[in-house]
Amino acid sequence: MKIPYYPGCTLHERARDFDMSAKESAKALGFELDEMPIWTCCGAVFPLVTDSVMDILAPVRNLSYASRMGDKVVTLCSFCYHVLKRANKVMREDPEKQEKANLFLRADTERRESIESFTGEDYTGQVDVLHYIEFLRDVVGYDEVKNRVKQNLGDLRVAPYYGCMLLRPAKELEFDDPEQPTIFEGLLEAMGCDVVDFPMKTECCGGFQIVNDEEIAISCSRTVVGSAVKRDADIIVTTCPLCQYNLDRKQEEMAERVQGFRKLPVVYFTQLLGVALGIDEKYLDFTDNYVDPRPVLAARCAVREG
Amino acid sequence: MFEPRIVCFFCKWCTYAGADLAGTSRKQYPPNGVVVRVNCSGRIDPQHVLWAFREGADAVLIGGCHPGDCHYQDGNYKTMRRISLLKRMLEDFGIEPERLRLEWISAAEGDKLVRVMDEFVDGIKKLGPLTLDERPLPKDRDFVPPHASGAKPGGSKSKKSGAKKTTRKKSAKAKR
Amino acid sequence: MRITLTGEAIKDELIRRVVELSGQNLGACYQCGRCSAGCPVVEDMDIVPSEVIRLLQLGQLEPVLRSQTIWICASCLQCASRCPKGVEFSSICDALRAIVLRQRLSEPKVDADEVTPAMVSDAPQMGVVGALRKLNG
Amino acid sequence: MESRIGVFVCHCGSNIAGVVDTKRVAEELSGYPGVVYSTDYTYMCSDPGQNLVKEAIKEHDLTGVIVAACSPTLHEATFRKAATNAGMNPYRVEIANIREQCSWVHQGEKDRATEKAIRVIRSMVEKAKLDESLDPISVPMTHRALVVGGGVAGIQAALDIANAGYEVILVEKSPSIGGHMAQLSETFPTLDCSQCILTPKMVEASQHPRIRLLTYSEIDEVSGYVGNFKVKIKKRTPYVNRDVCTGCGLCSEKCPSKTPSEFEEGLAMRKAIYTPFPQAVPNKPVLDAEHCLYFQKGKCGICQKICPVDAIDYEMKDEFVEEEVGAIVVATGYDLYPIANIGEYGGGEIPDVVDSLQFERLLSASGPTGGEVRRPSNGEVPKEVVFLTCVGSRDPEMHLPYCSKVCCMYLTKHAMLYKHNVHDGQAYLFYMDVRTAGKGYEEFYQRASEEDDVLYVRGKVSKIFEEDGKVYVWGVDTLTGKKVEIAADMVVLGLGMVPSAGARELANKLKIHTDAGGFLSEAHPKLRPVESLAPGFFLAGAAQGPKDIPEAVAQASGAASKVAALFAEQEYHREPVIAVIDEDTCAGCRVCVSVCPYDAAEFDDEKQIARIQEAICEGCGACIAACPSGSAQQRNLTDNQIYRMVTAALED
Repeated sequence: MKIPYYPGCTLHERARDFDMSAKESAKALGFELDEMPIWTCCGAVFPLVTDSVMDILAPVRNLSYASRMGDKVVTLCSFCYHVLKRANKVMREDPEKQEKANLFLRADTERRESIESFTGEDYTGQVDVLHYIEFLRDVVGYDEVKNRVKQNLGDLRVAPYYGCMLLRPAKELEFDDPEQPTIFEGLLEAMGCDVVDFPMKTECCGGFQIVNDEEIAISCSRTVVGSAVKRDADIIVTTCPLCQYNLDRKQEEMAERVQGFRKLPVVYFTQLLGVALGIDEKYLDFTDNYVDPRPVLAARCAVREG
Repeated sequence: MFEPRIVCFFCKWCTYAGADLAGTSRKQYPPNGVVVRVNCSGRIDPQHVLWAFREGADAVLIGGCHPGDCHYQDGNYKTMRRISLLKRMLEDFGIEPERLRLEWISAAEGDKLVRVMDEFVDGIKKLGPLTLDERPLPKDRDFVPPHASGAKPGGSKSKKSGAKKTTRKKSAKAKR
Repeated sequence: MRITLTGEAIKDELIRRVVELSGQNLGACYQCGRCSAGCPVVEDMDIVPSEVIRLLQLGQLEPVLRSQTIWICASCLQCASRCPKGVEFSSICDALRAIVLRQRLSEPKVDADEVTPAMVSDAPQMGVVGALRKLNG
Repeated sequence: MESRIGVFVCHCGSNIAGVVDTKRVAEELSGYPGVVYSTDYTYMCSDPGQNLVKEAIKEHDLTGVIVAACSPTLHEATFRKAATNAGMNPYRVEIANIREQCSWVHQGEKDRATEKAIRVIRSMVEKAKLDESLDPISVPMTHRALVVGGGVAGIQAALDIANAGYEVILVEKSPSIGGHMAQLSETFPTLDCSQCILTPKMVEASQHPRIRLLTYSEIDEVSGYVGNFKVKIKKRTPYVNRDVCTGCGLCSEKCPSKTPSEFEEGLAMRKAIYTPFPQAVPNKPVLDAEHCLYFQKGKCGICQKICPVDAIDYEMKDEFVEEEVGAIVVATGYDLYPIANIGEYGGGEIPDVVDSLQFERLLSASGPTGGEVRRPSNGEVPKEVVFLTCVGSRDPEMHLPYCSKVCCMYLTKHAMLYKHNVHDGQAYLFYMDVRTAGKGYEEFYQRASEEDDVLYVRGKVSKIFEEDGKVYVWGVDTLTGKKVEIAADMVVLGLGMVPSAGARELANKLKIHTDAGGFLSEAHPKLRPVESLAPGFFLAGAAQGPKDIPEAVAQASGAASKVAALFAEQEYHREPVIAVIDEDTCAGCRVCVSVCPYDAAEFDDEKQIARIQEAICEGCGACIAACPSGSAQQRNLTDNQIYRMVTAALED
């Protein structure tokens, strides 16, 4: 089974480990992430002002490309998911913006009709945007994931971190309950982990403020990591490259600011999924993690180091 | 500008009370409709609707209780079935079925009544006036149902002539 | 401390513009403060979210446009998610930033010139793009 | 008979006249065929206004009257009575609604509103021309009332009706009457003990010679109409022969199976065979088969073996009883809004976050902690307790749009009682507005902050979570504009009120309306607050909307007095506006028999035609719309009248 896949810029740059581990895990689960032949940045943030047609053009173009490949597109990055899904909803429900955006698509088509990816059709929300984890739950099935698990993770205490962009606004994204989500827990349970519930799992990591005012993001992220530490987690899993960066990379600064700060590895859920599915570690690539998860993985689930 | 004339058949338990609530709450909607209050939407005979169109209505709105909420158990289900059949008949007559609308509006839904009225009036304005005269209706035959014959309003006795009626209606359209 | 309330200020055109751009009904806010209570970055704000809305209700746009708050919001949407009246402070914040940036009322918080290759290769691309779009316009 | 119609256009002060040109309306109508008199007046419903109608009836020998005024639900009865006094048959009076459905809704369009008013009145004139003189139908009435729900409202209604001299059947779903009030510790603003004031009423109800108590019972079916309802009541089997049971309690004592107690809101356990609380009425146990070892595993049987009077009967089955009643009082009460819906406050999964009824049990001297406030998690005395108002209430976006009315007061009481209990404790109360509209309520609130040091914090809490053995509360103080964090020992949620489970289904069975929140709708929000729009149904207590004890009791007494007034007549007079069948034209096709929801249309085998039974027909008109020959007609709303009304409404 091939499923159209939109990676987004970060997964081709900073978060290649996320991209690779997701692709390998997919293979081990019997499907293939079929990367769109052409795609652009989704714009990273969804515009909250009402007059924003220009700002949704990027996601709409990508959705239009995706519609050439099928009726679904899977993505991994929380920001991409958020932006694509909300832009899709605008295209389905706001006739005025739909018309305006399609003016641009039509112009694209005229200019670049030779490029296969342009459908030449108006985009009106034909594609369903799915998160990889939704795909696992609804198409592959958690039972199937469970059947394919090769590595016992039973002793690993895993804290699932949702962050903001997957959950909110719940009415638009319809991803999960914004206050007590369970989709992540379901997957981790299927993988055989000891799931740790922690109160900050839906709080913000500081997001893009890391670029503007680092201290804000560090403070936010410290709250999240600290909460998982208090619940005795061994590891945090996330689905967002920006969360991963803020929570993991900034632990150096957190440790500088707080005495006795206990570091905690933060990995992508696909990396841990890869471990559970017995995928060779070179495809999971833990080398880019600031807090190395390998010792705790080795200790808890006998993963080879290095 | 064309202002459609609308006859509203409202059941007294739900929609009529909802219309009263819209009033008590001072919600505003256009004054195009005149309400005929009936006990139950199930009282409404398709002939009442046809009569309204014949008598110059541009549209007919029927309001009843939500399914399951009928004061008389299931009158509104009967209405629902009758009206869907009637809509198909209207089409055969050359009357746009959109001119007949059935809505469930409860006594608590003053807001909904206003919304429906606004939408309906807008929609009918777009459709334009119903000009039955130009349609192939039997002009030599009196359309008056059995119970209305010999009992025309205003105290005037039966008008047997369709042609006379047409004249009246034409002048009516011209005035609008 | 004193402010003079006038109908004119309350009906201020630019405040109407905030309403229009954000799509939010300022009158819907009954000042429960839940947006402020749940905001993850509220500690760094000079005016908390509910107060921003209050000032706009009172026709006091100036202090809002000058505040740090609008640049500190991380658009995490927690405020909007929990508001009992469905008022999205995050959208009001976007609208306020849009007004400042479009009208060049102050310098952008994140300067594109300051974005270095090192930054781009270290931080995730989405963070840099996101910050530029939200805080530079 | 030639029609001589009088038209009376009401100004209703400026309510109508401010929009509709009433003068012009009266003038236009005076020229309308059949109208012999037309006038306008400031307030038609006033005495001089009514006299105007009466005099005109006599002077102009009117055959029909149209009062163009407010909705017929308000003053139709007034003018019909006035006409009767002037010697006119009341069913010749019609109301043209030009206020609710004209002047109030078309305020910006005076000319068109005036036009519409004329059409509306013309249409009613046409109706009146064909109106016949009718007499109300008298039907026998059962002078017995059914009260559904045995909380304080139901008890009060039952007592008042019984004391007025009529029989009452009081049906309660749970094993004991008493409702939520029996669970409360002390009551605001007087702080008298809830059970102490309720128990005497419970006993009185159970011992009243005219009250029959059916606990552990539910309404299964209701048919009939006011004065003549037939009610089928399901008596759930208690597996205990209550006639022989002495209430000694030995069975409960020895029962080995435990389950969380509903009465203690899950803070304590009860046995599978149990009386919910010591003062329960009736004070006899019921056996809950779902948690009984005998029923679940087929073994045990201890209660049966141990019962000294052999009252336990495992073979006992649910029973159905049919009763005839003339009026029904619905007092089904409230439940708390489900805590599970509020994920940001832990969704019910944090042990030290309790709801308001749980806290009542913790404060109650007869509760699981003997009246000592303790943390459910570890039994320690909480030193920092946070009380939250508006949990679920006033939240149109996610939960309940309305104010639950009593939470400000009961949380103030909670905080106060907590302070009386734990002197060195700190109570915080988060509020948006403190609503104290009741006698002695504001004083009570002031006392809480002045004398009992309750700290009121203005703001709504965003998140509650557990960490380090504490319950963290993230709130805000909007008065200083600061986020506040409290590491509390316990949090009490002032959850909103919703109609009790099953109330909506019951309302559907009874065919009485509910509002958007599922509360029972009153016939008029101001003038008929204790009646349902459906005749014969009366409302009492929180089933109609959030209310506190005094209000519930007052409404119950109001409902009871309405029942007593109904029962004061020997017969019930029904509206004669029902269906009739023209024997001469009826072809005997029986369509009317098949569509009648009440079996009022019956077939006369001898004459081979259909007939309507006057005492049963409700006047819905289903048979009339279905009758293929037009033989079925509605009195004073014949097809003929409808056609003429339509034409008059459309004509130029």
